[in-house]
Amino acid sequence: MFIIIAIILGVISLVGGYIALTNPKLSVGIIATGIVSLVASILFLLLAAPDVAMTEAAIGSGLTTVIFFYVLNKIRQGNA
Amino acid sequence: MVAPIYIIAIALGLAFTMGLFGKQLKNIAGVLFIAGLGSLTFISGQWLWNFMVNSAATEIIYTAGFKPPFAIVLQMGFEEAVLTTMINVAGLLGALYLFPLLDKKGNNAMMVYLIFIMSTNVAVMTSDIFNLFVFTEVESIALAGLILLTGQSKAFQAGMKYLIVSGISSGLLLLGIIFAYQFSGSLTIIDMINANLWAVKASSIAAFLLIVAFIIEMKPFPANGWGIDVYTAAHPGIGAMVSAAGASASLYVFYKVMPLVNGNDWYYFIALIGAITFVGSNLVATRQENPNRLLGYSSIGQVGFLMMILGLQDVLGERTLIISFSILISHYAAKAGLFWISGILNAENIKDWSALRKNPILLFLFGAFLFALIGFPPFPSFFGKWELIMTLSQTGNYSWIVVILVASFIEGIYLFRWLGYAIKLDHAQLPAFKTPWYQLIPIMSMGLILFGMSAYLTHVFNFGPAINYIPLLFVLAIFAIDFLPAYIKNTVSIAGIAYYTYYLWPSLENDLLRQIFIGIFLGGAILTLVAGYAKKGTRAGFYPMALMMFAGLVGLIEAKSMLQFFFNWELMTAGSYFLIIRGKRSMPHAYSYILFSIAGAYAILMGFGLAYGSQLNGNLDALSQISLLPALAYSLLAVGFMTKTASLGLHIWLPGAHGEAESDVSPMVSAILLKAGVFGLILLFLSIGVDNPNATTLLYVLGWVGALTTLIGNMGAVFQEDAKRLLAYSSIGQLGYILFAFTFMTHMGWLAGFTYTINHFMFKAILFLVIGGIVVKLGTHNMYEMGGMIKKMPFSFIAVLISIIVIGGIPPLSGFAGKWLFYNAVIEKGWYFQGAIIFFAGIVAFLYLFKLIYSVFLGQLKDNHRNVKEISAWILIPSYILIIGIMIFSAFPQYILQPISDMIAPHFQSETITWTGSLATTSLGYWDATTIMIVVGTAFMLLLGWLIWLSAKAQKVEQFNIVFAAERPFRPETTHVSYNIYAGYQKALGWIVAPGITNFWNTMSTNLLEFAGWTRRIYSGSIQNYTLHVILFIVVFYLISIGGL
Amino acid sequence: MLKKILILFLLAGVGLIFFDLFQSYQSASELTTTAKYYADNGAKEVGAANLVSAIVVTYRGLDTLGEVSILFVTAAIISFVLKHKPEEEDKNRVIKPASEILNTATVFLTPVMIMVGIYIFINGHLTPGGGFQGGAVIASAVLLIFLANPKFHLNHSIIAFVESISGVAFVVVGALGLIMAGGFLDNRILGLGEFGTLFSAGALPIIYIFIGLKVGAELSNIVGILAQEQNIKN
Amino acid sequence: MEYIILITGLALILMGLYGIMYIKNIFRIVIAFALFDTGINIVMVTIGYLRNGMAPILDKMPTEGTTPAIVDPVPQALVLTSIVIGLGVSALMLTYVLKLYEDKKSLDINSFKDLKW
Repeated sequence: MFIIIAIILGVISLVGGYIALTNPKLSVGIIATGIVSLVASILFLLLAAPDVAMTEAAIGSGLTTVIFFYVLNKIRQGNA
Repeated sequence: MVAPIYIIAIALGLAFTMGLFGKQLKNIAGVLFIAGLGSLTFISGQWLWNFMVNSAATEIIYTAGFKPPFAIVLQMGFEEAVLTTMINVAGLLGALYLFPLLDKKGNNAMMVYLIFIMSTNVAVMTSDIFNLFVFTEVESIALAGLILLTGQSKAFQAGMKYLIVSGISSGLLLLGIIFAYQFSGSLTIIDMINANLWAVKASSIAAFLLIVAFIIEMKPFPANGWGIDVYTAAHPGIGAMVSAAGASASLYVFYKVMPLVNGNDWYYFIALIGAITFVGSNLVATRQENPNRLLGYSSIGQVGFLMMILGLQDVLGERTLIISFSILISHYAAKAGLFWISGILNAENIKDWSALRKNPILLFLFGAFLFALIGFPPFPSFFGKWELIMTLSQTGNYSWIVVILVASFIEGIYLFRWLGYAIKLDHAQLPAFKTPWYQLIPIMSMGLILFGMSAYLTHVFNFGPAINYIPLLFVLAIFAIDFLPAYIKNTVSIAGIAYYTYYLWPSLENDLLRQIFIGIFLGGAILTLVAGYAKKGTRAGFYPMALMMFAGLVGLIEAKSMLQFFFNWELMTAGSYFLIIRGKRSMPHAYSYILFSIAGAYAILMGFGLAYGSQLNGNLDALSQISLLPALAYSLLAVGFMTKTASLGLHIWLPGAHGEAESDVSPMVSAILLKAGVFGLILLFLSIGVDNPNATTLLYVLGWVGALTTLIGNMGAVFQEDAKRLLAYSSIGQLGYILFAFTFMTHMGWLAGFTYTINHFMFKAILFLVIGGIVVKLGTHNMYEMGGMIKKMPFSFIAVLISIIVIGGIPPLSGFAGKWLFYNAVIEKGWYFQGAIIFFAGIVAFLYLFKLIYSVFLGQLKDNHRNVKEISAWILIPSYILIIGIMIFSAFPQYILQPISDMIAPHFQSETITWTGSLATTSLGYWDATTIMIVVGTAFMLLLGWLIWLSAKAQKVEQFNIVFAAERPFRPETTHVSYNIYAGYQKALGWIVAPGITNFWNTMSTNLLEFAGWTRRIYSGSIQNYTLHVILFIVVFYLISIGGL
Repeated sequence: MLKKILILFLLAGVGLIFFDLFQSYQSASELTTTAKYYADNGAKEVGAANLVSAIVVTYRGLDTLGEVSILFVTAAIISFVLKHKPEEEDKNRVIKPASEILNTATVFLTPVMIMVGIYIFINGHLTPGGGFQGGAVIASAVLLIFLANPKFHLNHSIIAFVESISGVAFVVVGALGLIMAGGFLDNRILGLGEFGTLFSAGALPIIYIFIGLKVGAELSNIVGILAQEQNIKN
Repeated sequence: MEYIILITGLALILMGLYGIMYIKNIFRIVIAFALFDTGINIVMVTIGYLRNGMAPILDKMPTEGTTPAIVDPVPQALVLTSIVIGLGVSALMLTYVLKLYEDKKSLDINSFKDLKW
């Protein structure tokens, strides 16, 4: 059963990665990266690594995404 | 003892504390910052001291109180102590240098700097691979921040490239770490090494990833654009840190992790990557004009060199560490110093470094740093390279030697161009710069470190006996009094040389060869220095350099070992380079001189290497029994020495270098310095011996080279309008005779060779002294702007006339002795073709001799020269002393030639000349110098008397009485009869001296630069291209090392 | 085009390396030497139930120190690069006020989040989580404040104070280990206490609190600078 | 299961590399970099995985001679460090991107070629 979950999560993360790299909108890309990170943290749970999962969720998909957005915002403001 | 862990605790504690101080308390933060770096330096220095003096055991630091591999362990051994001390000293000095800038940027900048230094320390000390990863990451992030200190846009670009590439490499490193951990079950480096990861393909990939990440850190060519940009964009003060502290640390780290792949061909690949980097970076640097970028290329090249040495450690054995240390420490001190100087000048182009002339201290240090980089004595890199090449040669690794020497030569190409710019480049307005004390002190400290380490490593390598301390100390003493007026230094120098000659003479008692050359070198030194009294002012820098050259020459005489010989050879080269570049328009000529010299020196070095490898004996007599590639070894040595004698093909530097030099430098470099090459050739030929099967072809070829050199030199002289260049070409020709004569390897030939050598010394010294004096007096080099000097300068005229008689080989003077012996030898040897060429060249010589004496002394006096006086007595005195010498040699040659004859006789099958008093008899005839002197002298006196008697009756005409003039007076100079006097000959024979060889070398250098220009296009500036290079590097390396390609 | 082919070729090359790597991978069936040691002795030696925390804080404490310095350096760099001088600030900039809901939520949530963060790192030696996770949660709380009130001026001196003090304390506790116990960052300067209770594992929780505070302060600092920096220069 | 996760991780790394090498928008390169990092973290944790292993959090002091059935805690500890470092690097890169944009008013990677040769 874990295998199936792992396959599903793996596929999600690869699709997420693909979107992150190719979607013309940067904001979508950032969110996709955040999702990949989130999926990764679930994978970490599967791998019996709750510490890592927590960290990845809080830092990888949380703070990093926010920082990305802040910078993107500034760039947009600079454009205006 | 303060535990090394406090390096981390203090640095981090202070860095964290500094955040507490706001703007109001900024000064406290500054004090803490410097104090912190000071205490780091203290801690590591104290450990270094402990290891060196008490030879303490390696200190292991267990963090958290657990044994490895379960906790992180740091190690403070001798090597770590050395490295951390180097890093911290550079960090402290660099902080002083950058202090105002850091202070302006605020506490944050200081914290980042402090953490950069701390993390570099930890990277050196740690024994745990993941800890290593963490702290190299800290280091690179801190560095990425320090790049931004300048706040320029290009700094951000460089930082971005740096972050991306180092991010990729650290990602790969993490992959490597985790897989290596899986296979070895441990995170300590030593456990991973013991797990022999490389042995099985599965785990070897992990080892590959680890090692490749560390290689990328060292910026291998061509995957290093990102690294070079850092040097270019960062403040030079930061560049100094990266190059001195950072590179040293990453090399040591690499050394620590290298055994991870200690198997198969891995080390070979590493050496190869290092070699490619060494050559490639230096090649690309030849096109670079931005000083910081140039230094960046050079740094990367040096790191490549060291990587190559580490890769060759199986070959070098226990000497690896000391060799790499001596090269590393030179790089460390020199690069830090150079970057700091660059920061002071703040120039975008190396041409603007000519401003450095305003500050002699900095200029001196600049020169010292450059020479240290290239590996000139007495700097550590000289000893390192020597050891390296000897060891490689001993083990038969010739191709590596070639790589090292080629790359070092390329390094010389751009470093000496730069030095030339700084010393000599004409600059309309030298840019102004300030040298605050806090920036000067770090640079001077690095200079001190460099010289201190030179002394120390000389001791460690036990090279002390190879060095002639007394002359060197004397040079230093003269350097110390450089501010005094020239005449005082002149007197001191002459006294010193005279005393040293007196001191040295007894040790040469039974060695006529060396006595002759010491006479030429030191006697010549004294005579040419006497002429220096004619110069006014302080002549800053002249005396130390002249004495350095003479010290080198003396050293050649005293040399017993190859090392000693080479050391002094380089010393002489360096000294003469500085003498030559003093001339007004000498920059390009000194440049080509030094390039030919370096190339020659490297040829000699390789020859010595082969000799050492054959005999495992460092003495000069090992040259006589070369068993490794003997023909090549002898050829290399011959070519090396011939760069100094300026034989055909290697001569193009000479006319400019001698022609443009100062009036008393020309005789030094022409009459004296060229003889160093002759001395070398004599030693070489003596070692080769008669009938050496390995050298037959070589000698035959050299014979032809000698003959052709004579022809080309003399022809070149004929078509010169510049008096000094004429003499310079004449030197080429004369040295051709000498080379030709010695290649006979017969008793008669050698006798002729010695005669020519002694003659050339005397007459060329006279000619250059006198003509040099006249050139200065008249303010022009062009002979067609001279004329009629016979009345203004009668003493000069007589001196020149006598010299010309000697050159022409006209009886009764000693030139005839040379000719007579020479043609005897030619006939005896049977080299008729070459002999014919030489004979023809002899006739040609008359043409230029006539031109010289006619255009300068005879003909019409020019209007603007009506008030000139005889040249300085200080120039005439040495000339007349030499004339007396010529006279004695002419009248009583047997007192010199007979001992020479006896000396060389044992080397040849038979003595083919017999002496009875002044009568010399050969199978072809006899010659009695004294009798000839009397006969010809009497005839001359009679003729002279008759002439004087006639002249009493002659009608005197004024200059402008054109009835008796062969020329039309007072017309534009080009119609002067002696202008292009040999136009007809030039039409017929000019093709012989068409600058084919100059063109050849020009084409070579243009092609090299073109190639460099083409190569450097890979540095397109695009972040992605740089990433591509890195990935390409990794993939190719993988395919070759593991993929089975 | 050529470049694209080259990139594909390179990716194929890296793919080959990864393929080889994948082939060399075998699912582990037993712990490595090091891991086994930790499993056997970690609880006894360090006294922490959470072995990851034991490793992060004690066995490999030096790594953590390095990691903290990375965040520290990053924050320092970002602040000296981006920090605007106050006079350059664009006073006229119109900022959309945040919605009422967000404002109210912030008032309630921020203290709770900070409490949660502190809870996480205090219990780092017992349960999943620790200094980093707790610090990140605290930083998220700060972030929330920014979202609710874009004009909020982060009091840098307080953050800097917390950051400095906790950093120095981390180093000092580490040095105490050198003096009082087996080595730098040794947690046994305090008694190990009873396994599984809050006051156990020696100095480990104390260190983790400092790490948490420091990481929280540093992350808040980074977020704060990035959030606060006004319109970039045009 | 761990094989699949390993493949996922390696694939993410490759995707990240592709992005770094191919994409022209520098902001997105940083995104690609984040993917690269995530991939590496996934691979690292996978290496420490043990079939049927529990999370490395003990509920009681292990008795002498028996090893608790946990997964390898070491890679997890390393990944914790790695994640935090990754955040630092990302934040730093973004700062750089911001300054580069401020300077050139462009995110195209080809506009940052001031340094070359």
